[in-house]
Amino acid sequence: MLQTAQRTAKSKTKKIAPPHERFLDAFRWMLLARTLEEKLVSLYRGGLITGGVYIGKGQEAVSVACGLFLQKDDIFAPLIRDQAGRSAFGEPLLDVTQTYLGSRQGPMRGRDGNIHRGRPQQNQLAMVSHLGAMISVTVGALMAKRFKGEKNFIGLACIGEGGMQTGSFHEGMNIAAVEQVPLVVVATNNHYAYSTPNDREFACHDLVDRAIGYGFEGYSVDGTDLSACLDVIGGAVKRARAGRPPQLVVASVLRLSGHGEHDDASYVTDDIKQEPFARDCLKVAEQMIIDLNLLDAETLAEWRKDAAAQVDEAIATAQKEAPPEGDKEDWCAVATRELVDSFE
Amino acid sequence: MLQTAQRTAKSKTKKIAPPHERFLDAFRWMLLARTLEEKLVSLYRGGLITGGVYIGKGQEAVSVACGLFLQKDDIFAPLIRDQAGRSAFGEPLLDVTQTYLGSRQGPMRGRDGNIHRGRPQQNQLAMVSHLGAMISVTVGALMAKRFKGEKNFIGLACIGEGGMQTGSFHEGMNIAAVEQVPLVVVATNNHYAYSTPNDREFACHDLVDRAIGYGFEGYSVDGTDLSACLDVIGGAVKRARAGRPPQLVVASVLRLSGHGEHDDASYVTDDIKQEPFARDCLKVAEQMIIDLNLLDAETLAEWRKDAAAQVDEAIATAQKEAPPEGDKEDWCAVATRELVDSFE
Amino acid sequence: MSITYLEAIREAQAKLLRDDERVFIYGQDVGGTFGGAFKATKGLAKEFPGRVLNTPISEDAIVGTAIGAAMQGMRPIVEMQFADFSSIALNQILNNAGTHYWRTNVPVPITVRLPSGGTKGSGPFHSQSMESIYAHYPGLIVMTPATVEDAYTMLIDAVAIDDPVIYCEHKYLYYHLKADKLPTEGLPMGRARIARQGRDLTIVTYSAMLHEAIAVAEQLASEGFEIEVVDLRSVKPLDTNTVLASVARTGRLLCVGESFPWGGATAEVISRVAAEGFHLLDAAPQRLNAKDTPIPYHPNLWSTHRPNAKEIARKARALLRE
Amino acid sequence: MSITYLEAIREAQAKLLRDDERVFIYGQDVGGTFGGAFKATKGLAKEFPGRVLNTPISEDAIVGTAIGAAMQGMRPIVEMQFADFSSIALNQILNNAGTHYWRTNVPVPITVRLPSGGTKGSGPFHSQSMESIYAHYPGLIVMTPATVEDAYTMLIDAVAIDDPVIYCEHKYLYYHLKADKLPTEGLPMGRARIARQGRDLTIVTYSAMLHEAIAVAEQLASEGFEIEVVDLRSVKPLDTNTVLASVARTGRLLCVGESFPWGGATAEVISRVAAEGFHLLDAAPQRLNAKDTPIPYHPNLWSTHRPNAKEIARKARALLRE
Ligand SMILES: Cc1ncc(C[n+]2csc(CCOP(=O)(O)OP(=O)(O)O)c2C)c(N)n1
Ligand SMILES: Cc1ncc(C[n+]2csc(CCOP(=O)(O)OP(=O)(O)O)c2C)c(N)n1
Ligand SMILES: [Mg+2]
Ligand SMILES: [Mg+2]
Repeated sequence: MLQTAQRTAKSKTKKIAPPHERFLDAFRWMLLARTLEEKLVSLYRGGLITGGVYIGKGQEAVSVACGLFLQKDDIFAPLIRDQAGRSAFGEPLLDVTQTYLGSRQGPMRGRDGNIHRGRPQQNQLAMVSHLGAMISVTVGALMAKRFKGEKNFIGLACIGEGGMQTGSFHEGMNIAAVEQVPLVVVATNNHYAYSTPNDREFACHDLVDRAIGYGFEGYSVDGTDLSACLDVIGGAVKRARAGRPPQLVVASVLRLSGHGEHDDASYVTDDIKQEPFARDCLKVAEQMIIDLNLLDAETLAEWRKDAAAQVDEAIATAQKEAPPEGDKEDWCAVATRELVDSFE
Repeated sequence: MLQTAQRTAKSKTKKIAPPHERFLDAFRWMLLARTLEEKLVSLYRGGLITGGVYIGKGQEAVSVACGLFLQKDDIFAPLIRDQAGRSAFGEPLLDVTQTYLGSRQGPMRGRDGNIHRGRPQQNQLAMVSHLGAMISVTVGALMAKRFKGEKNFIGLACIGEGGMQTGSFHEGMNIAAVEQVPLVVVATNNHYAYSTPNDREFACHDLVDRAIGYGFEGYSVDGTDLSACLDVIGGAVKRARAGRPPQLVVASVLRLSGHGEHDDASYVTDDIKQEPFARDCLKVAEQMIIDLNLLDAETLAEWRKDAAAQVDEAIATAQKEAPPEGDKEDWCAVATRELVDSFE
Repeated sequence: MSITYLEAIREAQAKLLRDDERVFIYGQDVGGTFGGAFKATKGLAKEFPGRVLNTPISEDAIVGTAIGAAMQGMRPIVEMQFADFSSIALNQILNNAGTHYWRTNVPVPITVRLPSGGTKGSGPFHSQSMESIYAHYPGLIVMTPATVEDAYTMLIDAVAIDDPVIYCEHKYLYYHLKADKLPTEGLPMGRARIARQGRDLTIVTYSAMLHEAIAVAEQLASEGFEIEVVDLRSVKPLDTNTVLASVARTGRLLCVGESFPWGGATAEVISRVAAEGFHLLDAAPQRLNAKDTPIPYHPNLWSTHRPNAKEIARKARALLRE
Repeated sequence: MSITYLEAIREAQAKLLRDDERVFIYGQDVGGTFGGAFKATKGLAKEFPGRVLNTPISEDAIVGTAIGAAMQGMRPIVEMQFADFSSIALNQILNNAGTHYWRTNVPVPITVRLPSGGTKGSGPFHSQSMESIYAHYPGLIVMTPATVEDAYTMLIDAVAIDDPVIYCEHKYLYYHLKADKLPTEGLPMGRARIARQGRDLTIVTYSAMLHEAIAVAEQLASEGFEIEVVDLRSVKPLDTNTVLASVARTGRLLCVGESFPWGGATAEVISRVAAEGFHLLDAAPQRLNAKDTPIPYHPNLWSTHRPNAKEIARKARALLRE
């Protein structure tokens, strides 16, 4: 049986852990994600996106750290607030805009939308909506790599504190530990599951205390502190890669948007908005950059402009692409063509 | 949020915690359960029971403690190894024999069999096979009592270490804590789920460490030590009744039978049979009674005879009763007769 | 004054909470100031303190809890956030709620509300119609109201009866459908309704497809055909007699449903009519369902995936020509 | 030498493990010295170390893990201990495995073995036939082998194809059914088989009910009737052409299945024949399923609950008289 460790990483760093390049790199992905999502929101408001828009505002520091340490052959299972991590892992912006705008050329070809996208061939899993379900899928992908004799890979799966209450999450965590796969699970407690506050979600003192019960190593982190996120999540990735037991990181933030853009989040209390975890991680990181003089104002403005330009281009491209059409669609849900059950 | 406590109750007591009457009372139920189950096994071997026979050999001390402290208005959700607890809670022996022998007069009327019996009207829930599913059902029953303004009730649900790995168990535990119902969950780690040993079931160091992650108070107990079981489970019941958070007790034993009587358990290793938790709790308790001179040999013999007589009578009665018959059966799965969907 | 399908569901729940202290509502986001992903419980938590409760994301435990409470005399209403998520609760629904009365003689009066069916842009996991899965298993009543009035009275019926009820409410109808006022009484439970009279063809349908069928019937009326439309109201029990009586009048049957094509409600209707009303049929009975793929996100695909008025009309015309 | 249905399943898995290193077996108690609740994997863990793995009691995660492994190029075979417990894995099967190819173009070649169907004394939770639930949803292949030969070749087929396969093996056939030897080749996938030729009535069935149907056919042969029996082999895809061709010969259809009566495979067959072969029918097509209650424990009840030879014969005679 395994030894388990459980420590709380120190957060609220006043300094940035080196290397500074890593911090800046991460910041730039966060900026890109924020810029993209703000643009998606305005498209949605303008009626140009059908269905929902779900953004990761306030969670970019956690998310970018999830994507940043992964290598091409690692498995990434992002969820709905992981634009920063997806981008850092290598998802092209065009995948996002094509999917949101329903282009036939996107990875989902109009068959699925918004955050339900992925490129499993490139190790970026396409989430199903049912929360918790992707943990065991990630475990299976890692087992396959082990079966095939690959080395040095890990998997990272994201979850919200709400999703941690699903049975599927529990079974996935436990089976990961039984199989001793190199898995990092990053749980973001953004204090709400849709409209439901923590006190109707769980009743333990600290969600990181679940780690020991699975035989995971558990760590907490202030999700508004980019440097801490890079440290703690980066450390978990490193330990998983080094063959330690599966790792759980629990990050604390506040969701700085509605659940989706249809939701005005009027149920979020004023009190909670005053909590330290309610800070905007992007602003905090930017302030740190300014305070430590890591970038000059022009470069920052340049990065912003560049992000906007990339986003605009991805949107413009996707908008030019043709939508799918019902009568031209290949209505076949199985890969084995001769086994299609044709009837009405 | 809740405070959680986690202690390991001292086991291997050389003395019996008072009152002795309680110990003897419990022992007598254990004896009855063992006698009954041995008889069921021989009926099964003789081809007189259809389907399976599942016994609680080696788990009677834990089980009896589950039933013994409950009052009539408490909710009891036993599982497959809980004959002792069921009897102590008030299940008539005839319910058991009628169900195993398929009498039309039993509580299940031949519709369900063996350990899938219960009397929900009398607060003894009838388990479904799907492990973990009865935890949340117990929570709901307790919520109903609270809604109705009842006082002083608790619920006790049993689970095996195998069932603890189900998603249903997780959701049930968590919702119990969120609802703060007076629930005691007694988990018996008998070191196997069917043929699967612990190391393919979970990878945490100690299952009681799951308590803190749910906001339960957690305790461990040596399940071969009746006195310890009465103490620890009795204590948990008392705390739940006093309004403390939900309670988890994890007992350690070895299953001293096959999974069911069709199973020769040849996969159980010789090594594990040498472990302290492999002791037969009934023998240990009897030795304690002899050592402490709590009963004389005649009384013990008398008790045995009485148990055998009760069992024989319950079997004889059930055997005389008519079985159900297909063409006389009321094939109607809904209570609202006018809504039966009749067709073929 | 006018009231929507969604408001009718809210009003029914308000009435139930008001009239029956055994009722409580349990589900994700139903409580607080929020009142549910679709606002079907808006305001109820405030009006009925402690009886409209938010839950963790734990569909299995939500239904399990409701089952336990129902055994102890309560009348819980469970809201699934989307029907699609009831897949997580399926075991509790089928194997626990569905078997309990048969096994123990103790009924389990829970009502599980499933916001069902497709809407634009909802995709594979927020669009499903699961009535056929629940109806396949014994022990459950499966309601599929298609009108504002039925949404109201059938929900009240659902809570009144002793059996577990799967109440499939269609999301597409939530805002689209309006009535002038709420009825005081509905049709008897388990009874289908002739939604429109005709003599040339019977279209049997339920839920949102009723309105497509009626639109087609009106369109075809201008072509000289009188189409009778039967609204099943509940797919289990399924009112075979009303269907057979209609087919006896028209001699032709088209059955339309929004769920997947293999098995399910339309197959069940056709099988019953074929077995018991074969001699009534003047032409081969036909059905129309969604396509046999997941439900697509893109509106262009979705509108082709689900049966639509154009397709129904095409099928109907072909049948009328036979 | 003779080989049982169960041994055929074991042999197919041994062959798969031997021939294809992408194959592994995952499920409760399949490994160790034990080899599964029914011994379908007996000895395989020893013969193929590290490739036949016991799992926790976590059906959702078992299937989720298999899905992830399949996406990465493996060919996992999952054993459910009983079909009934697949209710816990249903979400992963329907919503994850079933939608993945359509959504992403990446296939999920998992095979889920479901020990299915009733046996004496097994009761409501160890007797279910769930093929109709899986077949209702898109994206899955649902196999229901009824013979030793099919049990063998279809399991090999199941692992070979790129789609998720629900392989329903019938527990009643495990020991009862024997063949002389294993075939080297089977019928093409998705093709039904004329199990017995006849000209007076077609009985369409699958899995264990095939043998009841054949017994009835033989019995009725002595009364002068020639009954054709069609073994569907897979209920999805469902080989409508073979069924229609048989009905064209006989003019009469009886469809027999062991699962619950509402919806499901028998309704699907009848609906297809009614829609596409209406003019071929000389009498109303009929079906026979289990009763609409949970599956009872007591043998006296169970033998009435499931369709049996006596009932099939009664239905068949009535149809022949029409
Ligand atoms: C099993 C399941 N039930 C319900 C939902 C509907 N749903 C979508 S997101 C959400 C809230 C998720 O909360 P959390 O996991 O904390 O993630 P967050 O949205 O806060 O990032 C809910 C209830 C779902 N996706 N899956
Ligand atoms: C969800 C589910 N999956 C599989 C089974 C089949 N099954 C019945 S008992 C059992 C082993 C149970 O082990 P444990 O919970 O440790 O209880 P024990 O038998 O050891 O008392 C299994 C796998 C089941 N009952 N429920
Ligand atoms: Mg959250
Ligand atoms: Mg065990």
